[in-house]
Amino acid sequence: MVRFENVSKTYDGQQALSGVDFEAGRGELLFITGASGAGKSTLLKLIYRAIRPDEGTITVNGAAINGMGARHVPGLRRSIGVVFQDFRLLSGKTIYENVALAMRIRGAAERALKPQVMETLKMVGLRHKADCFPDTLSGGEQQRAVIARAIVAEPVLLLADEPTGNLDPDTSAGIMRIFKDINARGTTVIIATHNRDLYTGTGRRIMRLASGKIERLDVG
Amino acid sequence: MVRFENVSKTYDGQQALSGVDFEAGRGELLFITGASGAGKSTLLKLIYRAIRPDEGTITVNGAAINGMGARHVPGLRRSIGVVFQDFRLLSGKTIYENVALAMRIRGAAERALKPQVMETLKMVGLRHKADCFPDTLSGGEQQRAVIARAIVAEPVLLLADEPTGNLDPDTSAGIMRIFKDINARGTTVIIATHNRDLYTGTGRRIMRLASGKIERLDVG
Amino acid sequence: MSHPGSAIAGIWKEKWINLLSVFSIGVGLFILLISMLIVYNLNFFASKLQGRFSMTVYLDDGISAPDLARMQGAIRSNPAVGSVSYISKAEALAELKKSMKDSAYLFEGLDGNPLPASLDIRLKRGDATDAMVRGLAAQIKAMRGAVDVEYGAKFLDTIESVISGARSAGLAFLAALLGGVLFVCYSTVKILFYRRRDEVETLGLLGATAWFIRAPFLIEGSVLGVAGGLLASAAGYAVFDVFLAGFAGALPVFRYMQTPVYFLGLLPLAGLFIGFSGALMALGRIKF
Amino acid sequence: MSHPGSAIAGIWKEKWINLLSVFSIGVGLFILLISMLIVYNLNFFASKLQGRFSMTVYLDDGISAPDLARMQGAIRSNPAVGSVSYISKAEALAELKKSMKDSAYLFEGLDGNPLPASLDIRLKRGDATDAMVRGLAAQIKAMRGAVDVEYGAKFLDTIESVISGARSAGLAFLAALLGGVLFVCYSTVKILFYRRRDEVETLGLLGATAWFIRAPFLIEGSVLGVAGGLLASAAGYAVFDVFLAGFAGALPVFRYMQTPVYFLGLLPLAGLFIGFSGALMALGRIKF
Ligand SMILES: Nc1ncnc2c1ncn2[C@@H]1O[C@H](COP(=O)(O)OP(=O)(O)OP(=O)(O)O)[C@@H](O)[C@H]1O
Ligand SMILES: Nc1ncnc2c1ncn2[C@@H]1O[C@H](COP(=O)(O)OP(=O)(O)OP(=O)(O)O)[C@@H](O)[C@H]1O
Ligand SMILES: [Mg+2]
Ligand SMILES: [Mg+2]
Repeated sequence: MVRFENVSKTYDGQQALSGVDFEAGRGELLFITGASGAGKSTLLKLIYRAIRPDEGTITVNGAAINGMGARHVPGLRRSIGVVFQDFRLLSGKTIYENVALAMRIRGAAERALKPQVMETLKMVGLRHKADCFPDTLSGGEQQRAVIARAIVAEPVLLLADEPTGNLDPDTSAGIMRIFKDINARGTTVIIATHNRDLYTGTGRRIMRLASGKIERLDVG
Repeated sequence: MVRFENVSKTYDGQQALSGVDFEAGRGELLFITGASGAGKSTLLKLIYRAIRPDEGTITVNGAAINGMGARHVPGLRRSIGVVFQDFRLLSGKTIYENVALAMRIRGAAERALKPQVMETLKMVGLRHKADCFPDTLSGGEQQRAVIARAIVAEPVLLLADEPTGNLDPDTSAGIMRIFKDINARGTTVIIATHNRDLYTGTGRRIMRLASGKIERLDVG
Repeated sequence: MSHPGSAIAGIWKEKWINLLSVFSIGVGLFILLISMLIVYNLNFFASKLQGRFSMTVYLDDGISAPDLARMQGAIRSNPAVGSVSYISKAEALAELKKSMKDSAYLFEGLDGNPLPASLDIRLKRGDATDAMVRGLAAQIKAMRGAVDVEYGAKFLDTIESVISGARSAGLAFLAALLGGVLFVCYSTVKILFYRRRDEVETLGLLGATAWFIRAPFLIEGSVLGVAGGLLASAAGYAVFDVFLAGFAGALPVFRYMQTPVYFLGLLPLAGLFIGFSGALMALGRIKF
Repeated sequence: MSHPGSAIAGIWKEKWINLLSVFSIGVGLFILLISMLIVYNLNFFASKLQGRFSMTVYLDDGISAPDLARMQGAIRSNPAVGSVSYISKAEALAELKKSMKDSAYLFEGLDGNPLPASLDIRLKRGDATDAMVRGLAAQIKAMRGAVDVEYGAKFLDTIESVISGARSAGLAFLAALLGGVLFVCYSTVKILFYRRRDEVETLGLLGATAWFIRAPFLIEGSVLGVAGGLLASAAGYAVFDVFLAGFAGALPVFRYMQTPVYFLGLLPLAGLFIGFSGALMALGRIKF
């Protein structure tokens, strides 16, 4: 589903990734871990083409996205659901509207959309917050809203960047169960996290980054 | 240092805290934990008077802050260092400037300020990022910048809201060591967190919130 | 397409700052309206003064009919000339007597008619330059039968030139003002949308196409622009109807003032244009 | 106090949007400058016309010296009157002959002097209303020795009233424009600072006092305002120096145009005022 071949990325002078090679197969659930500043977010951003690599080839869902024309980028991104580390909720819209947006962008009809949005909000425990604005939510509630927005449209690829950083252990476990369900239904899932509870005992691959390089591949 | 007597807070219709009574003694290191949306951030915000209680009395450092005039609020806040859950770094200033700001606000002379800011940045491992702007930092780096800003001016009270949500276990442990050092030098520290690693085995008090009430007091 | 209700909700959520930009656009358009009104009236007065300025040719008592006809033909063919009329000696004396009104009896002792016949030339105000008028005067003076040529008092010339200059200056000013107001309105929308570039970026990262991203901003910009235009119209109506009607008696110039009400209808349209294109420009190219 | 360098750094970090607001303020002030220039010149022309409008009293040949003195006294004491001068019969005839220039020989056969002596009254343009002039005329006509009173041709009256009206309208327009430009500039600063209310809130939560929070915004606002003023000055200078000098020959009105250069010096000051007070108002009361 996702393949990196010798990918490097430097932000004006700051090396963030160097010579990264890996592949996440279709339907895989892959964890990425590593110290703060190791390059986890950079790796995920390269996949949804928020940034472009200096070197190397990135293939997503069979398409090389390096040379992809701007015209095709929205389509690529619509096939991916992203839990942003910095949330990126639109402050002018309610939680319902924020989540519905992901479906509107994918062209969902207004009628079809409501039950699916409410169902997803229920899954993350935010049904009662549907009509609230993001700035009236607690940190963990905002994070769950971002998760709802990422999964509502059933993307073929789900990227989650530190999805439980603001969640208590019980809620985190609940979110992890959701991710596993989604994965079981065929979605490839890549989770960048420092939360050991998420991956220990899962039997899934864990890719450990250190200073922009793949240090180790474990199994949780 | 901090005393809550029967404190309640409702955000238009949404009960966030109800009848909270507790005291954190001078020099104590207190943990607050509880599920997402339990009211941890609300409790901390009441202490630095970002919000006001609907009921009850809050005493900080000997002063009742309910009826405190607006004239005295900046002084109260200058005696407190806060690690905000949502960071609140100023995007137009470098990391150095963001941290230095906390000292400038406290009237520190320009000359005295630089060594102390650099020393604090070094403590949190961000010395090399001093001249970067917040939006070029990784999530964990931003979080450490917020921690540096909160501790640089050696406040008498330190409030940390989910300070390790974006940090890997090793870095978290490092930050926790810093908090303990500061606490050992006399600063009262209150940490709201869901990260069990922070408090297990510390022998400190842990206040567990559930739906805006104190559910249990444990010792870690 | 993002549903239009959410654009309205967005406007409402930030109503104060949006209201401020509506007012800003409204003030700009209102200034434009008032300026247009002033220039329009300047033009109106200028056209009223058209042909008021004249040249008089005093004729020799003994001028022959062919000489007179030739002279009249030469004058008529000059492009600066509007019309020519012949004033006989008798008409001139009658005119003088009339202009002295009650004192006309003073002329009763007069032996014969000392006044000459003349040709009264009305000049085309817009086209007649100083040089042309002087050239025409010299040409006529050289013809047989012309005793003297007298043209516009210096004072009238000055007034005329001031009004004509003010008219050009007014039009230039209006053009500059139009540019200025458009720029300020654009800049208001741009600054208003600038703080929402995060939103634009997020929508892009979520897979929205450029037009999906633009749509709510274009709707918002258009709504703000039309609202600004309506505001300016309302203010303009108040000025036209209440102020001008009420004060027309007090200040004589307002009695002559023309108030073309269709200007008011144009303002919301101008607002729509400004809001829509301002929003489009403010967003610029959306990068992926 | 937050150090001023950081305000400058803040301006630089967001240079494009700040440049836009500088331009916006500059355009506003430039429009104001041009309008002031127009109204200033209107006033200048109007004052040049001062006293141009006159009233003539034709006197009886047999008027007695005391009657004449009484009449002159009465006229002088009228507030609408600027000056009065006596024109004798001989002077009147000389004037008439002079106005007929080369045709003066026509009057040679004249037996005696048919023209009356007169009093030439210059009216104070600004103060003389239609009603006052008519009242004065009636009053003089009733006095012994006055044969007739003649005053301003309707046409001149109209021009005069147009200019005087345009002058009042110009001043009113200028006042409205000043208000409008101030509002638009304030609104630009307000919208510019609006997206930084998070910053204001954060500074407050960190324990900054109200003035500590305001300081960098006030500096920033002042810098933007002064920059806008300088921009308007530069544009104004270009218009004064290049445009007016270059085109003065082409359009006659520009020859009479007054260009008070000190206006230019005032613009950066006006910008400073706008930027500083705009920033102060834009921030409003800082809540704790
Ligand atoms: N836009 C940018 N400009 C410059 N440097 C950047 C930028 N984004 C990230 N970096 C740097 O690149 C490195 C890797 O950043 P990245 O965000 O990928 O780390 P991360 O592994 O996600 O860390 P964390 O766990 O703290 O979120 C960091 O040192 C960071 O400072
Ligand atoms: N400004 C607000 N307006 C309305 N409701 C609010 C506001 N802030 C918080 N709340 C609500 O109050 C409750 C408590 O919020 P609080 O931020 O204190 O939770 P928390 O314990 O910090 O949670 P988390 O661990 O997710 O950060 C939540 O249900 C939240 O939605
Ligand atoms: Mg990251
Ligand atoms: Mg919280």
